[in-house]
Amino acid sequence: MLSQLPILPVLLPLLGAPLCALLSRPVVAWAFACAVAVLTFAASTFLLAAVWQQGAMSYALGGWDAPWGIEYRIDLLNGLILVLVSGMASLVLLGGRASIWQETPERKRGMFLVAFLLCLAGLQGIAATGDVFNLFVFLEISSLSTYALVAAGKDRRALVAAFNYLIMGTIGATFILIGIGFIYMLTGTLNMTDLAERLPALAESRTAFAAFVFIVVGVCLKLALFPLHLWLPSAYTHAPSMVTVFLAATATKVALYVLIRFSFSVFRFEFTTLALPLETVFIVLGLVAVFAGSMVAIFQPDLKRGLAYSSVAQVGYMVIGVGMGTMNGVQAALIHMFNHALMKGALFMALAGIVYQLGSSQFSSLRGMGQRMPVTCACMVLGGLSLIGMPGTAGFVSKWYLVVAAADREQWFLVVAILAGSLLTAVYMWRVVEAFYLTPADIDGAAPKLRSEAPAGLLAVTVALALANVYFGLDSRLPVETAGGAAASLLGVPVR
Amino acid sequence: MEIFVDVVLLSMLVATAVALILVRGLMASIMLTSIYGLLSASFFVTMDAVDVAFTEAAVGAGVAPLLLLMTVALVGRREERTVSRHALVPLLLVTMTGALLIVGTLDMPPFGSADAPANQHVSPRYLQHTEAEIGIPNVVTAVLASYRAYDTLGEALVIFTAGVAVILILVPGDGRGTAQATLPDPISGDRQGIVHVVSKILIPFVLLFALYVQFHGDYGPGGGFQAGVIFASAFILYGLLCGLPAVVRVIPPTVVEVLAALGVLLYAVTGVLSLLGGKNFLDYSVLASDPVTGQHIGIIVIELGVGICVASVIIRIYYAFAAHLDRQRV
Amino acid sequence: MSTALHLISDAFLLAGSFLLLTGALGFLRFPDVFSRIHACGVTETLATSLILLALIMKSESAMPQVKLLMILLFLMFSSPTAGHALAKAAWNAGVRPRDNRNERGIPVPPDNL
Amino acid sequence: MDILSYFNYWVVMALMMLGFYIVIARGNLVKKLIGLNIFQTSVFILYISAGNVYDGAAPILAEGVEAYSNPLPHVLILTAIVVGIATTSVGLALVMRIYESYGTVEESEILEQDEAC
Repeated sequence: MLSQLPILPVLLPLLGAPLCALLSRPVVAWAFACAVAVLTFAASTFLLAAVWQQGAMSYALGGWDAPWGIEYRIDLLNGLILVLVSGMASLVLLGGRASIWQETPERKRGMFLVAFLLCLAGLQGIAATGDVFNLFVFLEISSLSTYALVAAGKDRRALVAAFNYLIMGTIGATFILIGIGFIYMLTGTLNMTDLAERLPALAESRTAFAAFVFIVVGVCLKLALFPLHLWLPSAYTHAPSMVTVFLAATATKVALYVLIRFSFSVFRFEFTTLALPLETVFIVLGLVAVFAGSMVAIFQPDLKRGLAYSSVAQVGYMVIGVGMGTMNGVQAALIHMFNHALMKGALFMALAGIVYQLGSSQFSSLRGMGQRMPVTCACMVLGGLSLIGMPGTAGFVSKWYLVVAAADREQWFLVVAILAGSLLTAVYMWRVVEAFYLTPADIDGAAPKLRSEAPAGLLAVTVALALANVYFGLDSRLPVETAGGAAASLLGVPVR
Repeated sequence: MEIFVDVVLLSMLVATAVALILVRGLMASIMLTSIYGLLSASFFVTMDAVDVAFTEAAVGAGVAPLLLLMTVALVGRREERTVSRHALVPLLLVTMTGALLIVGTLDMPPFGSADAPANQHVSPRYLQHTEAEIGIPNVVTAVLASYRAYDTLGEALVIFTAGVAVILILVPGDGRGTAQATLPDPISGDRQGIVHVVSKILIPFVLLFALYVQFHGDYGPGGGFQAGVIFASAFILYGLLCGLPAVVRVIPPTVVEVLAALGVLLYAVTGVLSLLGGKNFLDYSVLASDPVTGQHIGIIVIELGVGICVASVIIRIYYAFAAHLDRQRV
Repeated sequence: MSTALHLISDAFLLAGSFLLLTGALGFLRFPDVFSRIHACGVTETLATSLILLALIMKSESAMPQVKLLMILLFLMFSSPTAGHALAKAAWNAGVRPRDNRNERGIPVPPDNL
Repeated sequence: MDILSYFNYWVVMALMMLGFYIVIARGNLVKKLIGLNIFQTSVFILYISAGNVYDGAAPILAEGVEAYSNPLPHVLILTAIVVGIATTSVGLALVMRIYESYGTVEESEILEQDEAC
């Protein structure tokens, strides 16, 4: 059974989606989707545990050995991603029913859940595969379902956001396809391990260089790295609350994984640094993203859009870590990836509760929410503290590793910049605190209802995510050690 | 001679693409897209990619223009002459990308060379071993349905996702379903017209041809996807002639949705059978005592799954588009 | 293959190509939709039939011949029908034939379609 | 290396860029999708060109044929064509809904309406 484990985290949602489409009653479909997601999470966790014990696992689909067939290759890096994505999917589905039910008309709920499972299958497939073309196929599965999920938002602007995302996303995917075509023409193979063996001999080839640039640009479009982030804020703002939670916590993370996989596993890093000053490009773009994203976030009148811009900024931190190119840097990027999923999960989940009650996420309507929804608001603040990087929260751990990695390379301006970025984050989280607790509730005179918390399921998941931010701030072994092991194997450092 | 045909086709492709940039108005653009699809299909034939040519002809010159036409029937053929504030930005982006592409070609293996790495490393094994391992002459089908069967499962899932997405986007949530049989049919001409009669004669043959393509895919160009598209086109033709309600009476949308899911499941469950048989996912050798027979059975079954899925999804997408069109016109 | 058959098929090919050329020329030069449909539709059906016939004569085994014959049969149905549908669609959309002075040569009948 | 061996590739690059230009320069949403279609189809042509072998036959095994064209790019592009039509249909569905709620499919007019409210 253990030998079949690598396929399960993808196969379960892949089978679950069409089965879910056969269920006519939305409640049944929801229960089924939850079961699928939880099983997927369980399988992913077992898989990660197995990888810890016995090292990277390979699985030949169809029984054909790589490079002739498609291979699944699970190591610590994608094991962690699988756990993260399926875990977030389970939480969103388990807790999000009330929110989904409120925002989608009854006849569409079943299809909404099917699209959600397809998105999960696509993201898991991207993470698990060891074949570059298979990666493209699953990328498209996740993208197409994401477009539909974003378009399910109530506002008509959701449609335009989804359309722009579709155009940008497809350009990105086509760029990746061009890159894959180029490396296939050079090497004759599509298997990542095989490519990694064959590409170093082509370090001087201009075609390989062009291929790498196309793949990086394509992935960065999906990652929403500044200045390719234009689709993200609108898509996150207008998508249904649960879709925003899921996308913010997973989609950009999977894109970051693809970036790391291509830069460090497929194209060895020595080769890529030879080809262009990639470090500088990544670090500069990351810094710009941090500052531009945070500055724009501060001035948004809408909290959801503000948090979306904050995601652009946080992606910047991760890319800075990748750009450092050292073991510490990549480890920091991976830790931040994990922790950011927790932070943004908690923040958007809490916001979903508020939107459920208020129907709006404008700052002007959030006044005095601290009294109305004390638990939700407390979770929001906790998530915000984690985002800033307060000691005792998960955010502190990732900022700490980033600063240490920068200090290791004696790039003191980076240390300063990372700290300054945290200050900006503090500014926009302060606006939230101000609105929640320090402004009198409701100037317009309509009597505020006392104590109207979000529905129990939503609230439970919000609290769980907020507490996870504290837990992983105090006991950070899981992300730190997994990320450390993954970074070590990516950079070929023998330590484990 | 081959080079001559090659150059002529490529020049026509360039001319079509340039015309697409110059032309204003969506109707003309759609016709040019269709021509582009047909030309590229012809180009694929000269490049020996017959399966791809078949698909591109069905999709690029058939389904895509059909969906575009239905959209334009709603939104109108007008195309504004946009005076962009940043007219230079797109030009700059395109120039940069193009320059990078040209740089990329410089170290490429020469065109048509049998020694190019792409034609050396992995693919010769497919050509040499297909006969012994899979036992069918069409190597493209063998790679598609067995060596890289998982990609094709992904492909079926992509088209299924498209169906789900279109339903989620287009079907209204307030109970105005697809099949309102009371709607006046949009293109009702005289029932005895030439188009009507000829099409009614042709539809059975179209269906027959789809079945031929479906089951002959192991030996010649064709397979589940192409067959699915052709099968769906027969229904779409019927719908265009007699109106949406008529075709919905033949096969209601809910049935189509169930069939689409079943098509994907047929494929995936074949893979699960391999798992139950103790082999890896999609290893068809467990399906029969003899591995080669097992492969053959597996390929037939999964091609059928793809065919059912593709046909149903395309019919469902057509329903969604046509129903939306009807609703907006009423 | 006998020389006579060879010659005939070559002649068919040439004639077919010539007709296609005239059809394209007519499509470009004729004044209105209907005459253009006429130019394309008529020549195309005949020209493709000729070319297909020539190819049937040239091919040596039975299977391609049968397939070509079926294509020919299909074209016999589809090509004139397409021309008819196109003309009808144009008429329904309100387009009326013009004469070569670019005036409406045919009086517009009452819309009884 | 003679120019002719790259002619094919360069033309394909030009086609890609023509499609790409339509996507990013045109304001009409339907036209954008048409451009996307052209862009993707041109990438398909690149792949298929890469798999071509001079004097090769279509990769359907037959007696007496020595050289075949490379079947793998054909398989990849079959999948990619399906992905392309899937994207187009989802995009067009979005366009229909956008027209329903905005009354236009011109990007500039949609932006105007959004800014107004």
